[in-house]
Amino acid sequence: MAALPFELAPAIAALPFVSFLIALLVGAFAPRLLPKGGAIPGILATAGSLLLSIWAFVAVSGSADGMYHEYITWVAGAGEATLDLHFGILLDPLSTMMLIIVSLVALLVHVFSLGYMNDEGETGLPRYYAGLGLFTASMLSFVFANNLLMAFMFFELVGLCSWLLIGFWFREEGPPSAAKKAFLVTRFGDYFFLVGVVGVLATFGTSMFVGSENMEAFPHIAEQVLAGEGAVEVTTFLGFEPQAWFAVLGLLILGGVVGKSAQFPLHTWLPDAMEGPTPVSALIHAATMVAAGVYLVARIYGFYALLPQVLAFIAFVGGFTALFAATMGVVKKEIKQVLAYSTISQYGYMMLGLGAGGYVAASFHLLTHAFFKALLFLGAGSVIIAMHHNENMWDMGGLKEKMPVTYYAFLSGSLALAGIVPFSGFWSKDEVLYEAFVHGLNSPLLLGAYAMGLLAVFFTGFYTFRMVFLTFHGEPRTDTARDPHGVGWNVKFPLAVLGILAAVTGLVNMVPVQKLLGVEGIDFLHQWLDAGPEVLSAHHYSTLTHDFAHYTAGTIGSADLTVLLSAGVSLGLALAGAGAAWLLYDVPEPVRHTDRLGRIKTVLFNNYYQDEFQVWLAQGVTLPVAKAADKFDQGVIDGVVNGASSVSLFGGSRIKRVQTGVVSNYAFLLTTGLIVLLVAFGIMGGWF
Amino acid sequence: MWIEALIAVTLLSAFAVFLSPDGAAGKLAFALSLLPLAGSLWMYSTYEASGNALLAGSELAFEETFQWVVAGDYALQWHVGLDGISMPLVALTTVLTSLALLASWTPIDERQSQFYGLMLFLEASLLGVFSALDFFVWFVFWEMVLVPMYVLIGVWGGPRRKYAAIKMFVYTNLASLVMFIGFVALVFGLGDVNSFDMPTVAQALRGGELGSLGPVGPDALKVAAFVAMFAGFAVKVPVVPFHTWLPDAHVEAPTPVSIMLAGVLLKMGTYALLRFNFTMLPGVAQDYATIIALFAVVSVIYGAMLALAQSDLKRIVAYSSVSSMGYVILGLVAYSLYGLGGATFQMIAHGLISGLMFMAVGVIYNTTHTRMVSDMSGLASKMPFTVTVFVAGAFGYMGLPLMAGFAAELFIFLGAFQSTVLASAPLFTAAAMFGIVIVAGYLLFAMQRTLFGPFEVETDYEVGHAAFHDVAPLVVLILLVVALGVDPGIFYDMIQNAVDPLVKTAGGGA
Amino acid sequence: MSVDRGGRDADVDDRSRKWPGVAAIALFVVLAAVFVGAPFGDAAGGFEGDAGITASIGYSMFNIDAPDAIPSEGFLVSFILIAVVLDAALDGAVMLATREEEDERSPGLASDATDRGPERVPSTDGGRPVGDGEEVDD
Amino acid sequence: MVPIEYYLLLSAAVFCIGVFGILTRRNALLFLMSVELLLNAANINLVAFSRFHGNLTGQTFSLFTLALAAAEVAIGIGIVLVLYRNFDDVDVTEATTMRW
Repeated sequence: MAALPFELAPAIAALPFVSFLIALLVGAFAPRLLPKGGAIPGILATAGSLLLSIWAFVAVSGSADGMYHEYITWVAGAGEATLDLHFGILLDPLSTMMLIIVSLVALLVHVFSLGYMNDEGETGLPRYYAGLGLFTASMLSFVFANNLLMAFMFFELVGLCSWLLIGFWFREEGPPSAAKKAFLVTRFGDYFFLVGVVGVLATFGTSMFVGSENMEAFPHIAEQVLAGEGAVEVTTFLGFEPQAWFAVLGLLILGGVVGKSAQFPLHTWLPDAMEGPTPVSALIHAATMVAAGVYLVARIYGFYALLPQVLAFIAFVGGFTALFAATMGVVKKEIKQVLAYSTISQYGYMMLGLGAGGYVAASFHLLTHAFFKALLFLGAGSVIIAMHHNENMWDMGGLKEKMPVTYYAFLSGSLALAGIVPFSGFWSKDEVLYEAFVHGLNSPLLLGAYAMGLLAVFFTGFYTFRMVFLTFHGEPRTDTARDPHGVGWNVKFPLAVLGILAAVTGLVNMVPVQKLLGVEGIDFLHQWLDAGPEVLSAHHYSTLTHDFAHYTAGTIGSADLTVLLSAGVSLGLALAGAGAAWLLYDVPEPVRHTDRLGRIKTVLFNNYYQDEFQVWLAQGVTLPVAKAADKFDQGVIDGVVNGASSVSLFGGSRIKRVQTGVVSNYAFLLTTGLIVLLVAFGIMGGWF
Repeated sequence: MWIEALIAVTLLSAFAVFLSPDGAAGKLAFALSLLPLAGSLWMYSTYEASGNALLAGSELAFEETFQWVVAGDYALQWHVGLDGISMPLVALTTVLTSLALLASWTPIDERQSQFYGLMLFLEASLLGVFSALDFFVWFVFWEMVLVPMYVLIGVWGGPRRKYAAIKMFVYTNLASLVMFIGFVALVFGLGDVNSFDMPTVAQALRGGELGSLGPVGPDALKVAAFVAMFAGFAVKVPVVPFHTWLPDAHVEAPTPVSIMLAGVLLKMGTYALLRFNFTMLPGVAQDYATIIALFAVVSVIYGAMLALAQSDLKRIVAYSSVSSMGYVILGLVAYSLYGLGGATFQMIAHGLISGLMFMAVGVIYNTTHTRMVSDMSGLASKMPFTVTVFVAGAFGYMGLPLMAGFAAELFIFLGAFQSTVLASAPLFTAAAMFGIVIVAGYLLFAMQRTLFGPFEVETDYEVGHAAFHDVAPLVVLILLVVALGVDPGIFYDMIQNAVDPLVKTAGGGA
Repeated sequence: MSVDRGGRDADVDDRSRKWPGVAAIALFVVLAAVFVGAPFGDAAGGFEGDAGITASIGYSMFNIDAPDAIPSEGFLVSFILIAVVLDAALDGAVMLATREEEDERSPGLASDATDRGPERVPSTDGGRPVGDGEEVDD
Repeated sequence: MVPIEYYLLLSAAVFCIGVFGILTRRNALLFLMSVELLLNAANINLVAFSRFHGNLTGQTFSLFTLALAAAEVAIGIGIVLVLYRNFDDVDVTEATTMRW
C-alpha cells in the first residue's frame, strides 16, 4: 500500500500543470466554458496535490528508509566517461513538509483569488490562473527534485512564472518594468547558480542529492573526499584544493539562493514585485518562491556543512539582511511595502539559522514564516479590497470594528511575525537566534551575525505593530476607511485557516519548553527531520558541522540558563519594539513620528539608495557601454569593411583616367609597353 | 538514391514554381515544399548510421558515390551521405523552409513566382551543402547558396537592400575564396591523395601524411590552411570581427529570407568549421584553442552588448544570433563530447528559435509596418496570440529550461567546463555564460518597450489579429522548440554518436 | 562639334612634345641592339638554279605537271586566302562609304556609349554643322 | 653577300619611323600611311630572312602582306570617311567619345 502514493508522486506537480493547460487552452479558445475564469480547475488541482502531498508525508513517515527516490535519464551521455543527466523525484521528510506548505498555501491563495480577482471584476483571468497553475507546478517539481540540475531548471521556470504574474496588469507602466527587474535580478543570481551547477556536474560527475544503487550523492562524495578516505576522487579545476574548490562551488550556488530569496545585494526586486496582484505576492513573494533559495540550501545542507567559511558567510549575509531590511520596513507608507521588507528580513533570519548550523531551526522558521507571512499578505489583500486598492496606511485606521475576521487573523499573524510567546513566530525565531547565539560563543563572526539578528527583532516588533495600529486602530482617517467595502467568504476562509495555523504551528517544535521543563519528545519537527535517510538527517548534519565546520555549542552558565537567557532577551526585545509602536501609534490621531528621524528617514525611505545604485548600474553603466560598443562596431569594424569597398572604388576612379579616348595615347602606351617587354625579355633571356 | 531524390525534387519544384502564375505561386510553393519535408522526415525515421562521416570505420545513411569528372590525375566524385551531424541539419532545413514559405504569403506581394522559386532553389543548395562529402560538390552547393540569397535580399528587401545584398555577397564570396585556397593547399600538400573526397583527405591528414607544399613545411602548411579555412568560415558563422554584414542583411531582407538566413545559413559556417577545421586538423585546433575560445567569448559578450544598444527589433535578434553562434564556437573548441555535441545541438536549437523570433517580428511588422522599438508599445492588448508566441520565443532564446535553447547551452557549458584542451576552461565558460544575463536583459528590455504598457503605435495602421497562416508556423516552431527542450534525445543521440569518435581520437574529456 | 579643348591633353596638339619621339627612338635602339647582338650565323646559300618560281606556281595552280617546276602547292593557299581577304575588304569599304538615303545614323562607329543630346542632327547627310552647345559628357 | 643585320636595322628604322608617325600625327589619313610603313618594314624583314634562309616562303608571305596592306588601307579609308562624317574632321584627337 505504501508504494501507491509514490507512483502518484509525479501527479503532485502534474495536476497544477494540467490546470495550467486547461486555463491556457480553454481560456484562449473558449473562455466562456471556463468556470470562474479558470479558478475552479486551479483550486481542484491544488487541492488534489495537497491531498497527495499529505498522503506522501504519511507514506514517507511509514516507509522503511524514510524516503522514496525514483529517477529517469533525461540525456544519456554516449561513451564511457560522460555523465548522464536525470530527472527524478525525492520524497523525504524535508521535501514532503515543503510540498505540504506549498500546496496548502497555493490552495488558499487560489480560493482568495476568487475574492480578490473575480469579485473585483478583473479581465484576463484565464491568463492569471494559468500563471498560478504553471507556478505551482514548477514550484512543486522544484521541491521534490532529486538533483541539482533539475532543481535549477525549475528554479528558472519559477522565475518565469513570477515574471508573468508580476506583470499581470501589463497595460500600466509599473508592473511590466517591475516584472522585468524581478526577472533580471534573479537571473543575475541564477547565472552564478548555473555556473555552480555545471561546476558540480563537472567536479563530481553527478548532482544527485541522495545516493542510489549505481550513483553516489555529490554531498556524500564531497564528505568522503574531505574526510580523506576518498574512495572516489574528484576533478577540481583552476588548481584549487578540494576544500577551496568546494567552497567556490558553495558560493556559486549561494549566488542563486541570494538572488531568489532576495538577500542583501539582490533584494531590490522584491519590494517592486508588489506591483503584482496581492494573492500573487502572498503565494510567490512570501511563502513559496522566495523560500526556494533557503530550501535549496537546506536540501544540500550536507554539502554546505563541510564548508566553514561559506557557512559563516551565509550567517553574516543573513544577519545583515535581517537588520538591513527591518530598518527599512520601519518607515514605509504602504502596507505591502512593509510586508515586503519584512519578508526579506525574515529570510535573513533563515539564512542566519542555516549559517549558524541550525538546520532544524531554519526549516522550522521556513515552515512558520510561510504561514504567517502568507496570512499577513492575504490580510493586507483583504484590507486593500476594503480600501478600494488604496494601500497607503495613512489613509486607513479604525478598520478593527468593520472587519473583525481580518483584524483578528492579521493580529495573530503580526504576533507571530513579531515573535510574541505563544505564537509560532516566537518559537522558530527564538530557536534560530538560540542556535546563532550558542554557536556564536565559539566563533566571533557568528556572534556578530547574532547581534544584528537580535537588534532586528526590536525593529521587527516595532514595524509590525506600527502597521497593525495604523491600519486597524485609531480613528478612520478617510471616508473609504469609514465604510470599507465588504469582503466575501472566499477571503475570510483562507484568513481564518492561516490565522489558526500561525498561532498553532509553534507547538510543533517547542524546544525551549522541552529543555527547561524536561518534557521529552515534544520537538516533533526535530524528530521528523531525523526520520529521513541517514545522509539527509538533521543529526548527521550537526555531526558534519561539528567535525568539518568546527561548530561547537558554547554555554553561559548552565545549558538551561543559556536557553532562558536567549529566549528572554529575544522576547523582551520583541515586546519592547511592540510597546514602542503601541506608545507612538495606538492613538486616535497618530502622527508621522518617523519624520523626527529627519535625514535618516530619507535614507531609510530610499532603501539606502540600493535601488538607485542598481538602476544606475543598468541604465548608467551597461546601456552607455552597449551604445559605445555599437558606435565602435558601426564606426570601426563596419568602417573597415566599407573602407575596403571605398578603396577599390577610389582606385577604380583613378585608373580609369588612363582611358583618355585619344588613339595616339593608346598607341604611345602600346609602344612603351612593347619596349619594356622587349627589354625585360632581353635581360631575362640574355640577348644583350 | 534518397539524397539525390530530395535535392532533385526540390530543384524541380523550384522550376515549377518559377513558371507558375504569381497568384498561385505561394500556395504551390508551400505544397511542393512538403515533399522534401516528408522526404527528410522519412529519412530521419529510417536513419541508421554510426560514426562520423569523415572518420574511418563509419557507415553512413543514404550514401552514394559515383564518378563525376576526371581532371588530370584528380578524380572528382559525386559523394553524398548523412551522418549524425548532417541528418538533423537536413531535417532543420526542410522544416524551416516550409514554414518560411508559409510565412511569406503575407509580406511578399510582387513577383511571387520568382520569390518562391528562388526560396526552393535556396533550399536545394542548402540540402546539398549538408549532405555533400566531396569537396567540389560541397563547394558548388556552398556557392550556389549565395546566388539566391543575393537576389532575394537585393530585390525584395528593404530600403538599403542593394547595399546589404552586395555587402553580404562580396564579404561571403571573398571568405569562400580564402577558405578554398586553404583547403586546396592542404590537398596538394597531401602528395599521394589525388581526390578531393573529404573522408579520404580527413583520414590522410589525421594520419599525418601531409607533406610540404613548395617552400612551406607540413606544420606551417597545416596552420596556414587552418587559419585560412577558419577565417573563411568565421565570416559565415559570423564570429565577431567579421559579423558586420549580418545585421544589414537581416534588416534589409524580407521576413522569410531572414528566417532562412538566421535559421540555416549561419549553420553552414559552424557545420563547415566542425567538418573541416575541427575534424581534419584537430592538432592545430587544440594548439590554438585559447585564441579560438577568446573569439567565442568575445562573440558572445560583444554580440549581446550590441543587441542591447539596438532600437530595431530585427537588429536585436540579428545581433543575438551572433551571440548564440559564439556559444557554438565555444562548444566546438572545447573538444569534449558534451561540447561538440552541444555545439551541433545548439545549431538546431538556435535555428528553430531564431527562425521563430524572426517570424514573430515579421508578423508584428506585417501589421504595424514598423520594427522600431520606440515606435510602438502595448501590442499585447491588440495582438494577444502573436505576443504570447513572441514572449515564448524570447524566453526560449534566453535559455529557459525545458526549451531547446537551454538544453543546447547546458551541454556546451558542461562540455566547455570540463575541456582538457582549453587552458583555464572554467574561466572561459563562466565568462561566456554571463551572456545569458545580457540576453535576458535586452530581450526583456525590448519586450517591455514594445509589447507592454499602454497601446499606441506611430504608424497609423489598424493593428489587429494576425492571419491564421501567419501564426500557424509560429505555433509549430514553439512546439518543436519545447519538444526538443523536454527530450533533446530526438536529435542529440544521433549527434553524440557522430561526435563520439571525434572526441575519442582527439582526447578532449567527457 | 565644339569640344572644350583646353581642359584635355594639352600635350596632344603641342608639336614639340617629345615623348612619342623618344619612344620611337628607344624602340629603334632596342631593336638595333637586339639585332646587332644576335648571332645570325651565315647565309644558307642561294636558291636552286634558275627555276621559274612564278611559273611553277602557275603550273601548280592549274595542275599542270611541268618538267622543271618546283613543288609550290603550299603557296596557293596564301593566294586564295588573300583573294578572299581583298574581296572582304572591298565589301567593307563599300559598305562604310555608302551614304544611306533615309535619315538614319550610320550604325558603324557612332558609339552609343555616349548618350548624345537628342537634338543632335545625324551628321551622315552632307556633314552640315551640328548645333553648338551639345555637351559631351564623359 | 650583304650581312643580314643591315637589313634588320633598315627594317627597324623604317618601323620606328612608322611608329613615330602614328604617335605624333593627328590626321587619320597620315595614320594610315604610317601603318603602311610598319607593314613594309615587316616585308623587308621577311624578304631578308627568305634570302638568308634560302626559303621561298618568306617572299611569298611578303606578297601576302602587301595584299593585306591594301585590304587594310581600304577599310582604313572607309573608317576615316565615317570618322569625318561623324566628327566633321579627321583629327584623331577630336574623336574622344569612346571612353568611360
